Amino acid sequence: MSRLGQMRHLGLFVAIGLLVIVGLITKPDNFATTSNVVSMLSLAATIGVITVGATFVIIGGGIDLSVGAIMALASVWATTLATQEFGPFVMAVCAILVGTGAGLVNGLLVAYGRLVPFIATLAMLVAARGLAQRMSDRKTQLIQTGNSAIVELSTTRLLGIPLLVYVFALVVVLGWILLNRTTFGRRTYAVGGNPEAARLAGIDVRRHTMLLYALSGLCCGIAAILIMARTTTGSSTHGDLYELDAIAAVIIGGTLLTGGRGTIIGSILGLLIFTLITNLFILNGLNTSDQLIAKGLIIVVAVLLQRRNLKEIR
Amino acid sequence: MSRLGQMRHLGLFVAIGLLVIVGLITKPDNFATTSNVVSMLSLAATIGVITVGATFVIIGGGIDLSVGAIMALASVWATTLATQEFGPFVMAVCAILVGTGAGLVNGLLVAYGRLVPFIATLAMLVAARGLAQRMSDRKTQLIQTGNSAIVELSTTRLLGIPLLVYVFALVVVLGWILLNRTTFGRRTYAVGGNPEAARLAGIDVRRHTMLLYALSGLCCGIAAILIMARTTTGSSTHGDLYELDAIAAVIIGGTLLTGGRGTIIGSILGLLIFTLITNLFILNGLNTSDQLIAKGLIIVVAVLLQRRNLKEIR
Amino acid sequence: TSNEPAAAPSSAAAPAPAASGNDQPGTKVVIGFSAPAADHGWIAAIAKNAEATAKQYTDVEFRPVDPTNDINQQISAVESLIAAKVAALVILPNDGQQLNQVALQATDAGIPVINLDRVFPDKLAYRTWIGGDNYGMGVAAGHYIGAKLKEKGVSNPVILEIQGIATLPLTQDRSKGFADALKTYGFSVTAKQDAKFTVETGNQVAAGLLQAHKKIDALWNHDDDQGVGVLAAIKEANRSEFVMVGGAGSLNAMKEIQSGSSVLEATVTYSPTMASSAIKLARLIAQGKGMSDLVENQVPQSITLASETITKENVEKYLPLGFES
Amino acid sequence: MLVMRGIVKQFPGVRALDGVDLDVRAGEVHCLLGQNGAGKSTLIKVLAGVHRPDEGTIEFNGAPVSPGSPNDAIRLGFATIYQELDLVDGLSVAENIFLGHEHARLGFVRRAAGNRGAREVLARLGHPEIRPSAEVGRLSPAAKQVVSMARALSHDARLIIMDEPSAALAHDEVANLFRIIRELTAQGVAVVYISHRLEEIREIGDRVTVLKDGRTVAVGLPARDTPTSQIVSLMTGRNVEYVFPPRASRRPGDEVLRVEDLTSPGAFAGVTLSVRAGEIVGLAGLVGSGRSEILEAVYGARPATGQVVLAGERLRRGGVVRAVRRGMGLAPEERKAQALLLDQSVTANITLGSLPEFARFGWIDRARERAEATRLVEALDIRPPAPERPIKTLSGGNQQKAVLARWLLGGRKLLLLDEPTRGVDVGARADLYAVIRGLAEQGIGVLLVSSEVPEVLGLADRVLVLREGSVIHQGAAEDLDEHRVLDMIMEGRAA
Ligand SMILES: Nc1ncnc2c1ncn2[C@@H]1O[C@H](COP(=O)(O)OP(=O)(O)OP(=O)(O)O)[C@@H](O)[C@H]1O
Ligand SMILES: Nc1ncnc2c1ncn2[C@@H]1O[C@H](COP(=O)(O)OP(=O)(O)OP(=O)(O)O)[C@@H](O)[C@H]1O
Ligand SMILES: [Mg+2]
Ligand SMILES: [Mg+2]
Repeated sequence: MSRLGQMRHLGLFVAIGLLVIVGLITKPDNFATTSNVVSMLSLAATIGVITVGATFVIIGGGIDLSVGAIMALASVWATTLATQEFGPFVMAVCAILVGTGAGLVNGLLVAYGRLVPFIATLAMLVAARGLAQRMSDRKTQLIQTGNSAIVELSTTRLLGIPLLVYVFALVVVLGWILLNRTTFGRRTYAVGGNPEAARLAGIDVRRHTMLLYALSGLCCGIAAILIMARTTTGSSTHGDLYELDAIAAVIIGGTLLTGGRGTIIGSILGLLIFTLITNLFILNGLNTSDQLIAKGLIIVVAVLLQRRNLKEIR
Repeated sequence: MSRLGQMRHLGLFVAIGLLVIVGLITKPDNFATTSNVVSMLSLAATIGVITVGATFVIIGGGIDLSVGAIMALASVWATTLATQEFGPFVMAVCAILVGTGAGLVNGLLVAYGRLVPFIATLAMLVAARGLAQRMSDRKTQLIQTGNSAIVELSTTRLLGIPLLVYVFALVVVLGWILLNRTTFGRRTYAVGGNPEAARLAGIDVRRHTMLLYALSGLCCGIAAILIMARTTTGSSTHGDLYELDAIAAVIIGGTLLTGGRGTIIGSILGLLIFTLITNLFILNGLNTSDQLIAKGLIIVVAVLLQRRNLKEIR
Repeated sequence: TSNEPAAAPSSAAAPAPAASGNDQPGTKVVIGFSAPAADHGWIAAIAKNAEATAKQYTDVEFRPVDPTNDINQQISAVESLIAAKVAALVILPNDGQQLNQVALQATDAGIPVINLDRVFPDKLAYRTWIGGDNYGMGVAAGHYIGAKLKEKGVSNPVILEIQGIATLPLTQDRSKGFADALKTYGFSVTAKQDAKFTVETGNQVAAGLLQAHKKIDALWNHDDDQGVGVLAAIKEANRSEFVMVGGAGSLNAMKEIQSGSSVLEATVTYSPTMASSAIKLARLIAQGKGMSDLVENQVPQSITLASETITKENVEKYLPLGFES
Repeated sequence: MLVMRGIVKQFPGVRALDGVDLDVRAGEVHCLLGQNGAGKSTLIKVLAGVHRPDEGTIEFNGAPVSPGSPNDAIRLGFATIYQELDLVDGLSVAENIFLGHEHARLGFVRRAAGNRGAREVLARLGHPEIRPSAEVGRLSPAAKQVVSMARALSHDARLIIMDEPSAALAHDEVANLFRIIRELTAQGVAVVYISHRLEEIREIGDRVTVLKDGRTVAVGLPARDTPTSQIVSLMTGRNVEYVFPPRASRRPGDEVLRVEDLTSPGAFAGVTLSVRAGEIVGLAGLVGSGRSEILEAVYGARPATGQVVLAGERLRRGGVVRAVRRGMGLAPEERKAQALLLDQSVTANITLGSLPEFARFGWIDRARERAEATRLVEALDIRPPAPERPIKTLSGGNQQKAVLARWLLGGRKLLLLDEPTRGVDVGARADLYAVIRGLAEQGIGVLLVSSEVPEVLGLADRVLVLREGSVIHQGAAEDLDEHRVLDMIMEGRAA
């Protein structure tokens, strides 16, 4: 599989390569600079962490529409005055707990309440945004100076790279290990590929499904910390439409929405394509309308490139 | 199947019944008035027409994220000054052609380009919005007085009911007939339920898939006319996030995202639940945050009610 | 922001009622209110100000409806208020043109419509318009930046613009005013990008622009809400070589200006207090009264607020009017 | 009538067909024999327009044809019953039968005509009890097979291709099928018949073509007179017959499974049975007699009342997870729907039931996993012997072996085998029997369901006969013969 795996991502690498070439040609001075690359990675970090969780859920045969909303809720909860009093560490823990908790609720609804994932997580999306608005009174909550340790994730650099990029990398690596080297990962493929077979093979499909959503929630919690670091705020507007971006990245990366197949690497490459596109547009000063048109075309081309590669494997 | 069909919708009727009771109790004077009911139906009409198309696509095993964007593009194209010169009839035809054309592109990408529907229609969403913005120069385009025949769809009433509600009803009836009484409908279930089996049975699965997206685009075109009538404008902002609402209505209505099963009636009932919820919120003047929280809970309850009913059937 | 421990008293945003005869209780009136979804500090402040002002009057029954960003739903919401036969309607439409027809419907039904901010194209559709001056905002920002750069003697300056939602007419007005004012100094906008009025989008767009332009002379950000994100991106990139001007006048932006250590040197106002005024106007119109400070017996047909420029020098005066973003 | 010459079909990494010839005459039943993976299904899929051949020619009634899609093949008059069920679960029986060629006017379906047509075909197949309006997804596998046949009959075909149609059928159903085939051939229709059951070939077949490793090794052998040993050695290259391994040398040990009064309304009632360590217990009965359901209930995969005691410990209603943890394993009857992860490798499929064995704190020891899987692939002769291949590229019989292999791991106490040799070729069958017997020798208890009575009698130590959901006989296998069992099954007479 690993050989096939590399083959499978060839198309994505080609797409990324093409975008990089476009960048080098159009903006030779700005594109390949360290600061631009770092800026892209920092931008990708938040949604990247979420994408890792989304990959698990989708391979497991589900879908999570609530990722952006959960991230918003976690960011708001972690930045209320009450939470901020306890300092940055508690704030981070709070974000993670809120994220995981909301994910767990998704998991319970899907696995034990047997709601269709689309609906259960749509309900969570709506409700979590509402709760976030209520909690924040629709205001943007600034992180106070005493708690700037959180903001330092974004401002402090190690070898020229902001800490939050390391967090992102760590989540990717851990996610990869979990998916490829553990029984949990193996079961995720089984549960998504053929739940009935998984059940008859003695896997507790419901429990596993629940855990997948909790894992996705956990990732949203971590992402909340990153977005807090980047924007110095918690807000109910954070993460708007992240669900679409995350799912799109996962699917462009070759994971099937029907479950049972997919890779973390693919998802991250898919995400980088999006990040590159946005970066190129801003560097070249395209206006939004043209950006949108071009983005649509590039998505199609990227996937066509990749599909050609997948064909023989299917 | 028709017997099961009725059973299957019991939960939806119960949910609607409960919401109606809540309406009658909280706002006895305003809720059950003709004008309120008509207002609800007018509200539901636009997205209702789209939901009919979405039901076909989803039963056929696909998904269409571009519905709102296609509607916006069709509305913009039909209200450019150039188009408006030709009068209301040509404007309506234009909206329908643009919608169908965009749907056809989706269909070609999915069926013959073999792109995952999620990605193909996401690309269309992005590109169509971009094109609509470009075309309209991001401005709202008013329907000129000479072409007010279109607006009259919304303002003229027959038996106290605006014409656009009749259009909605007609689309639902035609959709129902197409799905339940024709070979096209029959094959839609087959293509969604087991594409391999459909192919082996001699059905041209690709062509059929393409037609499904074209049909969805056609519905978007019709919806564009309705939204033009209601708002007296064409705009690139029309139909924002309609895709989520339409898909949610279809799924609450009992259609599986995996395809092969589902009903038009269910989708329309699902949509009415959303419309009722919104209406109740308006009448009772809830604030947005509470609305969102309540909406999330109601969705879960509605689906749980329905699931209980589905259980035995699955 | 809400996190300032010593937050300004909530009444700050809704100025105390003028001590005039008009505030004496009159006939009881129901005022309907419809606005876009309050997912944004400025709009939230609008909703809050409207409600707070209405509560000050014992003769006003305030009836807000489902705020939504979907035109179709806002139309239904307004229809429901017409059906409920309210005495006056205060409408901040998602889009003036798209809601024009339903406003006309209300007017036809004999309900005076007070058009707040985003304007209906058809004057028959409303009784009174009150709103900010989007073009003027751009002009104010343009003048501040133009003068500043002239003073520094910069030629060919790099001037950037971060817009709000690009499809809103108000955005286009602001940009036009900005460009026009800059032109008087012989300057023009180097690049502009639109954000979505949220902290996050402001942050993303700013991060990108900072990469695209290694040296910047001035930056106008249309909206102080998204400005929080813009400022975060600027701090992260460690840049300070330019002047930044904000828009709307949030409390947060004012504090930033007050500190004097920020790139944010000024902001041009677009005050959500207009919602308070709109409610007051609605009450007066519904009760058939005029504005007591004016000579006329009736409320005027249109009121445009001036866009003021807040700098370190005058910020003290504006602080009580700043809204929490 | 049909002449295929030098057909070559290459899949990535596998040359499934390597120059195959086939001649079929009008009005004959032409049998296609070959080991699992020999290329039979691939050949008929070429004929049915599912796969395009890389090389080779097809002539039909003297004219060259090249069916490029299933639709083309149908238009040529070829109807196919595929090995893997090809029905749409959400549609009704009638809708499935006429899918693609509905009774319709101007695109409007004439439902009544469709139902009438379906009723006729089903009656012809001897299954008037299947309602045309029933939803196919809720039918038993056997009934689905009947619908699949009805679909083929509904076309006015001149050539009917049947890929293991009898695999899901029991004795009497097969007789029914043969009656239909005779009717068809009498009308001049040609039938290509694939089966791994040699006795069926003898009964119905006219001529035989044997495939081995994608090549034709024998053409046009007389089906009735060719000695079995010759056919088998052509297929497998060795001399095996239906050989059941000798029964247990040692006495069965302690009871591993005791089932008391197990009842699942609508499926079976009051089932009491026991299995001892080292013992193979067979369940015989008609299709639809509830055997699969009993296995599922014992396994905890289906709600039922009554008691299940495994190795002295009463299983509470905890479902499959607990049953597996306590040492049970089930090889279900529908491998594709119930057992396989089609996209995953053979290895992943084999180790799915015993992952904890290969893991430490959840971390999988991949080297050990691969070693074990490779060992089993070799032991069961799974072909191609490449544990890393996606399992969906294996032929049906080889997939079935992988399903069995899953439960050879992890120290099971009790195995529940539902139709373990469905679709497995003669040679491999003997291997599987030996494996199953070997398991029993190691002290594992086996509960076996099979629709082939000889298999139950030959492999099991003890046999339970079921009829309409209740046990009507139990006793040692040696005391029974096929006739007596069939009598009991058909007429409900206890011996
Ligand atoms: N889609 C595919 N991709 C790759 N290899 C395939 C594919 N389909 C079949 N094969 C391979 O082709 C060979 C022939 O398979 P086929 O299904 O024709 O065998 P068969 O004779 O029908 O066997 P069985 O008796 O088990 O059904 C096998 O080696 C199989 O692994
Ligand atoms: N999904 C279902 N819903 C309702 N009844 C069912 C369902 N599946 C099976 N049955 C019924 O349960 C009984 C036993 O079914 P089944 O055909 O599986 O028996 P079996 O003895 O295991 O046969 P097989 O040889 O196919 O394994 C039959 O009466 C059948 O109609
Ligand atoms: Mg085969
Ligand atoms: Mg069975």
